[in-house]
Amino acid sequence: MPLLEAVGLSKSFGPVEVLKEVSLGVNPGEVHAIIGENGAGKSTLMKLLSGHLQPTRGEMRIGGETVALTGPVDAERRGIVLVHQEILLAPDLTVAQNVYLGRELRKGLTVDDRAMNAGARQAVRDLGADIDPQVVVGRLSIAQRQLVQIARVLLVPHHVVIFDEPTASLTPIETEALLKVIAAIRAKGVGVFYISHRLPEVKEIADKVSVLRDGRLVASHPASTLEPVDMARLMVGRDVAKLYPDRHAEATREAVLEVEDFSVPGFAQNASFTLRKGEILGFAGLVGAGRTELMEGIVGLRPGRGGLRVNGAAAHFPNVDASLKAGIAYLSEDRKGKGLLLAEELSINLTLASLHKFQRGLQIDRARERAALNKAIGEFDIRAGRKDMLAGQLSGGNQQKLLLAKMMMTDPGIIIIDEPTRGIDIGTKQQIYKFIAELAAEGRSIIVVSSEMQELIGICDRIVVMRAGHVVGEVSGEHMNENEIVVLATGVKSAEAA
Amino acid sequence: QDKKVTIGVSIPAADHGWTAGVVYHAERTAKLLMEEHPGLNVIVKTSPDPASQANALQDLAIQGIDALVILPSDPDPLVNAIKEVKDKGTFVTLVDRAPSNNDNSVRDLYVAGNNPALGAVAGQYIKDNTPDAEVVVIRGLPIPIDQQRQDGFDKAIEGSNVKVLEKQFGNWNRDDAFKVMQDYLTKYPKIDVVWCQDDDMAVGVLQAIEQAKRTDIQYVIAGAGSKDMIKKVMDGDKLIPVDVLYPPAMVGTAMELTAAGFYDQVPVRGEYILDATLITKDNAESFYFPDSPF
Amino acid sequence: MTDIAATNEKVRKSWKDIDLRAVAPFVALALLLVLGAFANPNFLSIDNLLNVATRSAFIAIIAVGATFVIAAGGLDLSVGSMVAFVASLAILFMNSGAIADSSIMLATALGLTIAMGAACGLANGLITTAWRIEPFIATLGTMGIYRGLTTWLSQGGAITLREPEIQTLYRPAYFGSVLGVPVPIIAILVTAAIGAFVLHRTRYGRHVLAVGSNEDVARYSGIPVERVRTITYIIQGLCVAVACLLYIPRLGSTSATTGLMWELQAITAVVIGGTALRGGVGRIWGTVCGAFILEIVGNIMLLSNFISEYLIVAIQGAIIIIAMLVQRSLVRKS
Amino acid sequence: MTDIAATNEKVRKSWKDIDLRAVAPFVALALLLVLGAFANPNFLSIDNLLNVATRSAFIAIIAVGATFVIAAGGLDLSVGSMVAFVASLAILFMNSGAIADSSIMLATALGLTIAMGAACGLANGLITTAWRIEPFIATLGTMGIYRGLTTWLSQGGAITLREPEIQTLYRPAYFGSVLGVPVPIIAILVTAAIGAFVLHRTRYGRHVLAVGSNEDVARYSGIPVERVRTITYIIQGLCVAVACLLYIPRLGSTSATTGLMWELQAITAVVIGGTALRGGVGRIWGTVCGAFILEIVGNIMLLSNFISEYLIVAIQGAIIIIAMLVQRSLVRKS
Ligand SMILES: Nc1ncnc2c1ncn2[C@@H]1O[C@H](COP(=O)(O)OP(=O)(O)OP(=O)(O)O)[C@@H](O)[C@H]1O
Ligand SMILES: Nc1ncnc2c1ncn2[C@@H]1O[C@H](COP(=O)(O)OP(=O)(O)OP(=O)(O)O)[C@@H](O)[C@H]1O
Ligand SMILES: [Mg+2]
Ligand SMILES: [Mg+2]
Repeated sequence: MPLLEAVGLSKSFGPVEVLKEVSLGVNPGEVHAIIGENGAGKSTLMKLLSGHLQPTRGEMRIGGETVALTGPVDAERRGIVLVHQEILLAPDLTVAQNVYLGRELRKGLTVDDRAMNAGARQAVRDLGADIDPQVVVGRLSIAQRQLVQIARVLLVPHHVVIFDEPTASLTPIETEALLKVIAAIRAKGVGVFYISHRLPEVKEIADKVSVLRDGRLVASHPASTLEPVDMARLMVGRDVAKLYPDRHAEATREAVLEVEDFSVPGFAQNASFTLRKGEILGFAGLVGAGRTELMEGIVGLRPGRGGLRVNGAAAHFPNVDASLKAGIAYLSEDRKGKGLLLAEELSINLTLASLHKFQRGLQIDRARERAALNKAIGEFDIRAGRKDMLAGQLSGGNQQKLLLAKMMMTDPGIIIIDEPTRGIDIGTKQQIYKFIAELAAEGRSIIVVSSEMQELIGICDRIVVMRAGHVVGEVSGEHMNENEIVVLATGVKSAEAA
Repeated sequence: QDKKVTIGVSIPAADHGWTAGVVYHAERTAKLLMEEHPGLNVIVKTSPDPASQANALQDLAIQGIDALVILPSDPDPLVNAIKEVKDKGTFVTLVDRAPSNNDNSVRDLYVAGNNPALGAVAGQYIKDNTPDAEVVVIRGLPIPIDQQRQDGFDKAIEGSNVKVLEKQFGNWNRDDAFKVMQDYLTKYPKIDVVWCQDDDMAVGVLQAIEQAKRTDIQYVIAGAGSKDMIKKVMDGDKLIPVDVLYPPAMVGTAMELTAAGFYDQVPVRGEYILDATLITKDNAESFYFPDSPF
Repeated sequence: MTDIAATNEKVRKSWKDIDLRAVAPFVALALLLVLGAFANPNFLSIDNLLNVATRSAFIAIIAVGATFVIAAGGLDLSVGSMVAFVASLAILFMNSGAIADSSIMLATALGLTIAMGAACGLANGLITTAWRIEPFIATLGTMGIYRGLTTWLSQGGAITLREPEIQTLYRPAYFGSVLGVPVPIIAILVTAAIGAFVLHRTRYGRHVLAVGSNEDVARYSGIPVERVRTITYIIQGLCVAVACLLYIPRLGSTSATTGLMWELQAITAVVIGGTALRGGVGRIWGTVCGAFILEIVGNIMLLSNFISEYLIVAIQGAIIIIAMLVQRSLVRKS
Repeated sequence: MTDIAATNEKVRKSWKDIDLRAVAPFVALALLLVLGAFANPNFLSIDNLLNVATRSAFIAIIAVGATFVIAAGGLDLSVGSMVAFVASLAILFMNSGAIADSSIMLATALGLTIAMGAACGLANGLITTAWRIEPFIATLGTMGIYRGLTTWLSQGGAITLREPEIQTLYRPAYFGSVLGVPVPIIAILVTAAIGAFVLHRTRYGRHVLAVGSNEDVARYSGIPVERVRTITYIIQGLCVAVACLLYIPRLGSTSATTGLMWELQAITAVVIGGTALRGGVGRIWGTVCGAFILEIVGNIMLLSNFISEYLIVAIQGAIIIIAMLVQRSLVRKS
């Protein structure tokens, strides 16, 4: 009998149904993967199952018994826990305080911080990470926060665990550790729902795969019968034959960005590398390797020092305004927090970095802004229902495309994209890779910072590897393979790393 | 038979004891006058600051008034607003606080306590009774009437041996006066006399002295004539031998005079200056109103 | 594409929402007008309404500046003291007799007032942005500084405009009217119109809202966050200066108590007008409406004869809360 | 594993950071003490320091409550008026002669004061949470209401404690001392100790910080956000009541000006103490230190001989800004 079962679940926001008559369940000791495009309704379904939302129609059964969950707390009491897709932690509290938030351990009147620190440290360690439980969460990287969030959920006594894209911001090493943890809880007879856009990972961990499309359950198969390409086809509704675009690297090209002995105090030391015209340069590394900070230092978002030459001329950027003027655009990995104004319209977001191009006299030319939006929607295939919707209402993949369009409005010669496909479905990924390749073909130079080695290998001409704030090597040609990168990124031989 | 007359009265909001007394007397007099003259309507309005008092004048004018009795919270900023009313032919009685240019273009009648005299009487008393006194002064708020009192005081002790150790603002507030006095006591090992200008502040001063158990202070001179301080004078409190009268009841006097101008056919114009009487044990009885809030 | 349909719905709903939010303060104003009509028959007379609108000029104009500061995520508690300080300096200058010709003197004084307002605003801006001190504390500090300097300039007394010629020349700036509309009302409308234009139609205004909405996004988009913030304080200073230009001919004199508590009134006007204190949204016309509401509440209090004057402050407080409730319930119903 | 080593390194660094932020207000206090010693030799006398610490009691105790409200992401502008209102009610009750025996009367009055403080706080809490009105506006409203009611109770004048017997009985609550330490100082320490305990060691305190840090997260974690917020306002009300208990015996009277501007002082103390206005962080002992700093600044002004009385307010403003700068630079240097 399934531990947790949805029977004909539907969910409407207003008059619109985003989830239609979905029936599925998870058995003890089973990992049930849910896949689908961005906006297919995966998270909505999981929120229904964990009490965060109430269904419009249909019912839920726990151990065969029909229940109506009154809220997340009720669900947790019944042993159903959810790892949210978004990171939901209080930034001012410490790791341990977050892990035990709402169910603090007590000793008499007081909270038992000692026990909670120890418990949190162990919980994080179980996930293969080492994070000081007394550090404030606001200081952690996104990946570390994700791990804390998982640790927090796993500490609740549970029968069913729902993971909503837990690995989106993790590197392969941490992903590996997490998959081990999932295997361990499965072995204890716990039921697991698992959502991911990383199909090989799904293939590896899942017992059963269900596919959502437009809010409908379109397929449900044993994982053993599906290969990643099949999953992709089921999700998108067409063949996704070739994920990475064809690229033919030209030989000698001039350097457009030369970085020499560049340091961002506390994060990156004496980094040197060169970016050539029309090239796609990858940056690989583990979480916390300092890639993001190095890039932020280069474009003037953090204090940095060292040599910087753009098109041969020495440069120094005190702020983004200056680096944009020099033709360098940086797309943040944190698109919700640093990329887009979620509460503003699409057109306002699109033109924010290049408003001077839309001035007519003193005024902003609204008509031109709208025209630019129409053009960008076409060019970048942004799927927006209405032109006047808010950026926060776009699905994740479309937000990424909007961010790309926004930064391209500045017409940069050099584009630095940090984690371009984090949390993005395979169809959209394919599109984004295509855009990147096209930009390079136009003669623009691109740096891609990514924790997904496969995509770096798939689209880059060369890959720079960083470890603990240092550039430790560079791979290209036939050396561009996962093994080689992992060796550089961890500093240990591949056998040990695994 | 009684003429229909409307008198508007604009006074500061009760923000400390003295102004509270003003409000009390204005209301009391309004009631009495309206009983006396059935055709008379008196509208009393309070305002917390000059700008809103200027607004209140407009609002009174809108209601149609024959006379305005105004005790300005701060006179100079209100001159224009008062002129505005006066130019409509309204009879204007100005109470207590005079603008720098206080003539017939601003008002028809001026009824005032004597601010410089309030300072002067205190200064004189100190000069007469303790000719070599070392005095600390606690002032009110930094506005003109406070300056006038201070000037009067300074003039009175000019050329004498009375020495002012220091002046600070106590904002006509008991708590602030308490703090200032505490710090004076810390700063000066010997203080003979405290002049604190206002009875409200005297409450804080006395507490500070009592707490420090200092015996060098011979007396405190306050001013206004609150019932608490007059009671102390009556009871012969050593620290409060006298008080300087600055009666909030003057607003009532002004209202009565104004009404008289309409009903008694006596021409009331010009200036009526009430003395800053020195209240002593002997005459205290006649200034004691136990049911006033002040 | 259910997805798109769903989003559509949301958007339409949120638009209605926004509209109602913008309309709410005007509804509250209308309710107050009705209340006022009951309180006193004179209330709805043209004279009275013009009076009220005229004297709301100080707060309304200052609050237009406050809308910028707040929309960018800042706060300025110093505006009341700034009025006292700037107006005092202006009067002292006019009294100085530095320029013989009255009209040139007046013109110079007006220019100087504007410049001083901008300078005071700049000081606030630099303290909060360059020194990175929380706006609440920074402007609480300058509030003390401006007020203290005013006390010192006036040596505890009043600073009064002496030259009768300048007075006569200057008087119409507050008491005059153009086609029956008092000058201060024109000043409100012009200031608000310029403010609305800058905030909603120009690049700078867009930057202000972006900074207030999400500072990081603004910084990552190449917007000079610090400069944008600093300029909002300068705009606030300019608005204060304009308020001073109207204040001087009205009262002709300043003292240490000039403009006391105006900062709270300006902020209240902004919030009643529908601008949230957390930043990212700015409604200039709502702000002006908020200033009218505050002034009308006071006016109704004064015109009605059944409220003990001791309770006026209490009832004003209650009305502010009720005005916000009206707004809330309107927005929620939509 | 270089990775882990790197993380450790960084973590240690960030800890130093936090410590310095907590220490900063005490450094500013120490600097002020040195400055004071130069200003006047009497400054460092035990008597003076005890005086200063004693009279900072009102603001310090109120600010402990404000730390809770602010840490939970709220704000309370009504505390000054609340002091006036609650203390006035308490005195009126003591004057009423409802209970013949003085000590029973006093005990009842004390209990009643506490209850009234809690009730006023509850009102604030409900208006902001149940009616969802921005705390700034909600408490600005109740600030007017409490102040207006006080004016009305006192009919504009003072409300003075009449019963001499109660006065004698009650006086030591402010003027008394235990082992040479004045009662108000003990009250500060006890209040702060309880406050720090609740905020940092109990579950409720943890929830307060979580709500201030991220309301949604708190809600998802099953924390009753509204209740937690409301309770912070009640705590604020209780602290106000405690301040009233000390205030009444000091001057034995209240008036419409009692507690004027105390809200700004309390908030300033909280911010100088290192608690950010956006919520999520709370430093009780820093707050107490902030209250001392405010009081000492005033004290130094008065004790020093070189400052014109007209400029005191200006210099106080400047010192607040400088205190924040000291803090900033300390934290940045780390
Ligand atoms: N609170 C809401 N109100 C209205 N529409 C919503 C709401 N939450 C989600 N939606 C809509 O429901 C649809 C499904 O969203 P959901 O988050 O479940 O997608 P998803 O499959 O998890 O996508 P992703 O892979 O990007 O996480 C989307 O069209 C989304 O815009
Ligand atoms: N504000 C901060 N203060 C102290 N340490 C920080 C702060 N922000 C980030 N860090 C730390 O800096 C390190 C590098 O950050 P980050 O994880 O962004 O690097 P990265 O190489 O871009 O990795 P990824 O983007 O894959 O997460 C991490 O260890 C993180 O904990
Ligand atoms: Mg999702
Ligand atoms: Mg990164």
